[in-house]
Amino acid sequence: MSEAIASMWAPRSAWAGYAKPGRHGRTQGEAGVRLTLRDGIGLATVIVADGQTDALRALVSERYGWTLPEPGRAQLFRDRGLVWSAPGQWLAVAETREALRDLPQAFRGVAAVTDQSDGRAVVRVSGRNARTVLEKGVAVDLHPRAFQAGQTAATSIAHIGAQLWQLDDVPTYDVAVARSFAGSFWSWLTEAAAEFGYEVEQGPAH
Amino acid sequence: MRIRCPHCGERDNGEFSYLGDATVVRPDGMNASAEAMHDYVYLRDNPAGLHRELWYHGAGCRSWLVVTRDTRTHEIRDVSSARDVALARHTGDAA
Amino acid sequence: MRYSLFSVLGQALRGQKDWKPQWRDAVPRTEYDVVIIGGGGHGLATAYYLAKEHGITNVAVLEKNVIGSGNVGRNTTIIRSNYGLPGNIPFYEHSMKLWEGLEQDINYNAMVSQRGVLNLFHSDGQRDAYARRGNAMRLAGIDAELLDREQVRQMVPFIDFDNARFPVKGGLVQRRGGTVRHDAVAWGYARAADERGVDIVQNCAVTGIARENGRVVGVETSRGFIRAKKIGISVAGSSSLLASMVDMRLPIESHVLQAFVSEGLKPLIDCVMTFGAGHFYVSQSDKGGLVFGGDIDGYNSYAQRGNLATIEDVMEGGMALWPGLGRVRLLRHWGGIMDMSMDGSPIIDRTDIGGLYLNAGWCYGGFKATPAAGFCFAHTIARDEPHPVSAAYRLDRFATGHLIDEKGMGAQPNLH
Amino acid sequence: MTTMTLRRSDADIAAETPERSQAYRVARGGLVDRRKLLDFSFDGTSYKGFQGDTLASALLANGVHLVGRSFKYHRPRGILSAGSEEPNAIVELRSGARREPNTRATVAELYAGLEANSQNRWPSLAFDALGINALAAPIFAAGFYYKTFMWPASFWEKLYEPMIRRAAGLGRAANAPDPDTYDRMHAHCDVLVIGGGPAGLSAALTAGRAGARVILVDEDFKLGGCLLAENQWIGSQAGVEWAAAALDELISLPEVRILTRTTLFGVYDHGSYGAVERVSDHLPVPGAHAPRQRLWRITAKRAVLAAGAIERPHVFGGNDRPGVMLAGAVRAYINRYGVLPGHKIAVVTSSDDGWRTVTDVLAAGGQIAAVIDTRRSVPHELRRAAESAGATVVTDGYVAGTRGHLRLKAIEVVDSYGSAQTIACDCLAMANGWNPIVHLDSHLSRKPVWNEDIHAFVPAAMPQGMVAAGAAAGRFTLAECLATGAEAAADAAQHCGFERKLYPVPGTEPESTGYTPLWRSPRIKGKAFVDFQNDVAASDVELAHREGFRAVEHLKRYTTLGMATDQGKTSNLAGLSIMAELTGQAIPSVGTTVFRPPFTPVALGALAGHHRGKDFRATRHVPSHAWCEENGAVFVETGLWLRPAYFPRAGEKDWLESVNREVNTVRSKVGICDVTTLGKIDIQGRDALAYLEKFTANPFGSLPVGKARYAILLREDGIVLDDGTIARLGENHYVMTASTANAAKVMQHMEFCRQWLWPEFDVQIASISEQWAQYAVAGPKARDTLRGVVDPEFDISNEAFPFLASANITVGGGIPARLFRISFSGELAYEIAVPAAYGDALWRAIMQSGTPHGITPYGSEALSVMRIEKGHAAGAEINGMTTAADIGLGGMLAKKKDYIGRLMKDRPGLTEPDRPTLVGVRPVDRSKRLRAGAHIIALDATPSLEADQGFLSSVAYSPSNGHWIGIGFISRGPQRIGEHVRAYDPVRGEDFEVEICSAVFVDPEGSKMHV
Repeated sequence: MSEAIASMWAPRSAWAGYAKPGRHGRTQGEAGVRLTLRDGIGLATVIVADGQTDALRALVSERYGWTLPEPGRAQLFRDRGLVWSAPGQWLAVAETREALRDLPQAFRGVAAVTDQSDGRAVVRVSGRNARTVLEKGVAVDLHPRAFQAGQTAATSIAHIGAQLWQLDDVPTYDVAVARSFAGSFWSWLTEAAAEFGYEVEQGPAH
Repeated sequence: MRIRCPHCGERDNGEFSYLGDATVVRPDGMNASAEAMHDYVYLRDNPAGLHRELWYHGAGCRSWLVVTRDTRTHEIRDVSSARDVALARHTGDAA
Repeated sequence: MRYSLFSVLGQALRGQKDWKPQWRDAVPRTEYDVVIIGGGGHGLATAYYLAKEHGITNVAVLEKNVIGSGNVGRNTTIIRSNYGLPGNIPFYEHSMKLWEGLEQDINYNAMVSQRGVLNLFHSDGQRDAYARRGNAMRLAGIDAELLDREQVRQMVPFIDFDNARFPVKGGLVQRRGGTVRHDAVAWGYARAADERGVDIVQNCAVTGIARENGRVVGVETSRGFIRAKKIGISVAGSSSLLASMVDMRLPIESHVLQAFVSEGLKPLIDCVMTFGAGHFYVSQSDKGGLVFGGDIDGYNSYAQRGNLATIEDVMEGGMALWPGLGRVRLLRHWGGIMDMSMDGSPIIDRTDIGGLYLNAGWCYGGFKATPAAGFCFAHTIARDEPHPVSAAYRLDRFATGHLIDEKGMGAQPNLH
Repeated sequence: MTTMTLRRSDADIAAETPERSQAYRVARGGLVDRRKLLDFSFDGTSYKGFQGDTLASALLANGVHLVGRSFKYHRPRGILSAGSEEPNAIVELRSGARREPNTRATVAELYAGLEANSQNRWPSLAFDALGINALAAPIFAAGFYYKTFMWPASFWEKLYEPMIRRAAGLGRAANAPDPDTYDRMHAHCDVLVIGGGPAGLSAALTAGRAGARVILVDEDFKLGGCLLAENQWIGSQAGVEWAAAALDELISLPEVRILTRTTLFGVYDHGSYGAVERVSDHLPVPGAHAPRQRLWRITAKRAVLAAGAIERPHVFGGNDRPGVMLAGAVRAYINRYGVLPGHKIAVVTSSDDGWRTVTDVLAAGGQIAAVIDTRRSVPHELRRAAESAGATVVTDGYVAGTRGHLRLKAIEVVDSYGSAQTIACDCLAMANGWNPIVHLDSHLSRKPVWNEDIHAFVPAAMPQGMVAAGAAAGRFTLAECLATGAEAAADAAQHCGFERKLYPVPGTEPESTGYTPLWRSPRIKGKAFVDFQNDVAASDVELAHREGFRAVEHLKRYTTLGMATDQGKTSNLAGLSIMAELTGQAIPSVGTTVFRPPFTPVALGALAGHHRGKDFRATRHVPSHAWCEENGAVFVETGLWLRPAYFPRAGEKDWLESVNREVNTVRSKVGICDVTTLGKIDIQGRDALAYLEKFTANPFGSLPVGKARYAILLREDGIVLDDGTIARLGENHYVMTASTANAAKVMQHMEFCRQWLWPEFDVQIASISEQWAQYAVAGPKARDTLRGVVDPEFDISNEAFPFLASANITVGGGIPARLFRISFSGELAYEIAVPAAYGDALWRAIMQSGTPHGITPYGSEALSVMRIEKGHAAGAEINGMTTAADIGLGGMLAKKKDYIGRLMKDRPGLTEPDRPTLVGVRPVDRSKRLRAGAHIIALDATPSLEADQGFLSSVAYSPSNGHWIGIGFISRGPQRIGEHVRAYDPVRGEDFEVEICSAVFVDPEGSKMHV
């Protein structure tokens, strides 16, 4: 391989071409919403084989120190862990894709693992109006009496399949959508956030 | 309409897609007859009243569900995981 | 009294005092040659053509509510014969021809308005499919024109040509298609059938169908037992319920389809237009309301009402196609119950039970079929054999594989 | 007591002199903000009003009663009500792209610069040429059009209908795209309170204090409901003050959300509600980033319906004359807006509360001309008060007719002895009792029930957690409103798990709500309207009765009663009552109208929200999108995807030239095409193979690891569902592709089979469509090109990596990739996949690596040309109507396994030898252009349905052949190779001779793929 080619192999952000860092929407006052682009994080679908749930639970605990979340729950510590996504299925999350590289091998015979690090565009939504903005698109009740930190929902937002999980009580959410939909999702998100003013920032690079 | 997915909780019906009657059972295997297959594929009770039916939570957990719903009022009596229902059915066959 | 400009003017001078009921509210007799179950458009038309074409006048139409209270009064009034498959084409064209002479035939102005039906397409693939359909229509002698984008723009300049998610590339138009004042079809057929001696019995619910030796002999009703030599079921939306009275299961599910009307507006659109990239079709009534609809809600229902997800879907289609509609207001929406069949096409046939005939499975296309469905069902009942133009609408076609699946969706009724 | 600022003569009123600003505004009182003077215009004339006015109250303040023309007869119409039930005062608001036809002046909030115009009149409101219709009213009776306009038949479309359409309709819609945006919001609560009057406020306070999550919705811009319109006391506070205090407390409760300017328009299943908030309609234009309106989708565990009641008009001759109003509206204009709707006001009442009008008019300094009570006995003190103010009081009488043209001048009153008198007045207030608002509870198909005590329909057993309170439940006194609202909310809160606690209800003044409605005046002079907006008169109901349209649905449809934009809020019961009288039945026996959503009309834009224009549906971009855009690709919509269609180069004169160049380059050198749009599904598990064997129609048992195979999927009815490839990556690991169009459908079907049909299989299925960017690299130089990007340790020579091989590899120095040697074009070809983030890099790397080999990017057009040249079936052939045999793949189907579609595909109708089957077609005159959709008929056939032998499904200009080619379905096609037939395409004016040929136009031996 020539050197010229080698220099080209840089990943492209799922949000590239759509999201522009900086302040947008309403200009007065502090921005009500902060949108942090989360590129380069590791994601993988983990689907347990029939009858292997206990084995998987043990394995994730021993090997990674994670808890296998119950339906509707996300068990994350410092942006690492598992998010429930379907019966017998979880989304493994880590701050880098490399952190999940050994998952298929580790879970062999217990769970099928497929890398999704590139399959999703993930944005962190925080700020004073974070919940209100999401409520414009999410039909799930996000009120603190119904939905708290550590909970997740697979749902649709503006006709786009999305999985969101709440990280803290501020509240802060991560929202993941299929990569090819990133532009349209961004169009919805920014229209919804415009009335509050929003700040776009690149997440930490890994 | 709101459907209480046993895995995800109550969701708007826009998240689900509908297939139809859950009481018909596919005649499986090489011994199935064309006539039985015809009935399975085409004939429906279509009751005005309680109806067991298959829904797919496509925008959520991608689970197939068996919903028992009154077709006159849309009242939902029960929602179960289709796989659980199917496994119970298979166990029943074996017993 | 015959209806005409002169009778109307005459009555204007006499304070409209001499008009008589448009049909008798008949008390059921004990026996009829033919009993038609269902006083909708199809049932009333069947009775009319039994009398007119076959001289069979000892006929009762039994309606559980009042006539015209089902789908004939809940649809979006569109007529067309722009089908693509040989099983459908001659039938719907026969219907169109009957529409064209209907008002003079039954002396009732149903406002048959051949203002054109325009189906838009948004891709080369859709264009080709419409061309195939248009050519099939032309083969059958039916008018069809394939329009390019500029020709579409001339017809409907107000739709989104500049910023559309799915740009309009052209359309297939059938200029003989259009709309009809739906209620008037039921009333007009009722009046014309009544004039020929048919008994129209309202508030008479059929609760059972009596058989002897494999043949029907009569119906149990809320107004007593009525003997009948032949019985025709024409109860779209409830066909399975009637069939269950004789232990038949049909290749049909009942689904709800919503329809919508806007507030009255000065003339905006002069044709029927369908969006090819979303669920939306629209026309404007003579009173000025935009009459529109979209997809069925998609689940079995007998409830005659739908839900918000579908309503939003329809409005999104409307706004995408016609962004000037944003400030037009939705006045009313309602639901009707469709017989959604397994291949999207209807059934006009005998059954395995002697003397029992079935007219069902119209999906959301029953209104435009009203005259021909009545005509062919009457033929089937009177002659015990299908009329040539409805010969494909057999009940056993699902077993034989002679499906008539215009959309290619297969045995899933909510996709047709 | 206040006095009017100006006294005016009738002549002045008729002249409507605009410069005398707000002549009917009472000096003090009302809830308008008199410090905020607003300019507005109606029909081009400028007026002034106050903040807090509606357009109607501001017009009345300026003495303007004439605001519209009726639908059919074009009769002059005024302002009937002070709320959303208004049938008459509908106007065009704003102009240009923001023009809003049919806007009710009674709910349109006044703002600075408001511009309104009357509608349905020409040339002017005062002189409307179609007013002549009124003269022809004897002809234009209900349903007259069903009886005429039939001869000659062709005149309907040409003459009659255009005439009718121009005359009909109401306002004019904007003729430009709506410039405003619409927002959507999802909200959830324990207790939804619909209506912010005394019952609703009481309910919201009770539920809110209990700690429940409460949403209070009111269509008005000010909470209080009837408290704003009536002079009533609650405890020691004026009703208005009590409402303000309640609002303050509600605001202080953290879980109470208050939505004013919000109409709850529809009730749907399982506690779903639709409401629309008019965020910016009270402003000249929406603020920056603010929507015009917001759709609220509310999910509530319980709902308290406290929507109030609507007053009923009387039916008498000329009851539509401008100046004839509902009594409650007259009080609302006085008490809330500080406007006296007339100089000399008469009252016709069938109820005690009508007499409140007398008190309020006098208190505002107005004059009472007369009070006509249709009942025999009237409380003495009421009568005395009116008489002492100089009013004529008639009991057991009625109004028979009215005088005036554009404005009421006098009423004709008949007393209990039957003698008539004319009483001059410029405003008549009608009080005929109240109808609870039963609309919302009937949205779920519940029919209301008749309550004889209040002569009105009330909600029946309420659906799904709804309960009515206050006037909406037929409990009309203020005390009942407060009590029932609180009780309903306490119950609702308790249901939601909160403590049921009732607070003491403050005292109210005693009220008498007794009434005996007069359904229509015994003698009628002139047209007596039942439905004002649709011009349905009592005589039309009689005609409907005469012609047999006696059931409520028939009555409604034949006369159009209740079908106008107000949905008959003020007319339905009057129509029913007249029909009941004519048929000798009780009112409920005639029937009840089922009210349909929405409660009041809703802008379509609000229901569509964000999803219009380019955002109608999501747009999916392929990983190479950025490069394609940079390099001038022309894109095409393919489902939700936007795919590059072709890549024009400078100097190319049309798309065909570009596509030809792309095809030629692929066939002679190498090309790259983004095929990421294919569905990609990962299948793992112990039973993966067993599962696939049942799922696919062709056999897979023998597929070794490291190989791929074409896969064919049937539906259970035996028709082809889709096709794709399945590659075996490991012992229990497969990856399958599905077509772009069917990707989601196939995934759903796979889950259906796994979860429902064969739950015993241990198989794990995951969509990886989005994870992998996938490119086809095709052409004789494909391998050479790939060699430049595949890491050197991987041998991709023909020997090591032959046709249909598959492997996990790496590219770019360790980036994981998948390589499949499969070919859609018929050339030496690969599909190479990398994680999508590297898709852009891989594309650029391949372009660079391929440059020495002459690489071209190619789009979906060239892709399609090459697959047609190879006779591969795609979407136009796998169209949901064709069997595997129809598309020439019948021989591939497995014989020895059970699979989806196995039995049904063999039905006689699907196996008839005459079925149209896939073949190729080429024009005999090679210069002719084939078109897909053309039908096939015999050379000598007369075009007819019987002559139809098939059709062309896909065509392309084949640069490899130098002419147009096509594939399609022709009856017995494969047996007719070489036969000449016609491609019959009348919709495009073509009809020429073609030859049936093999569907494979290029490299029929398939040798090029294997090199």
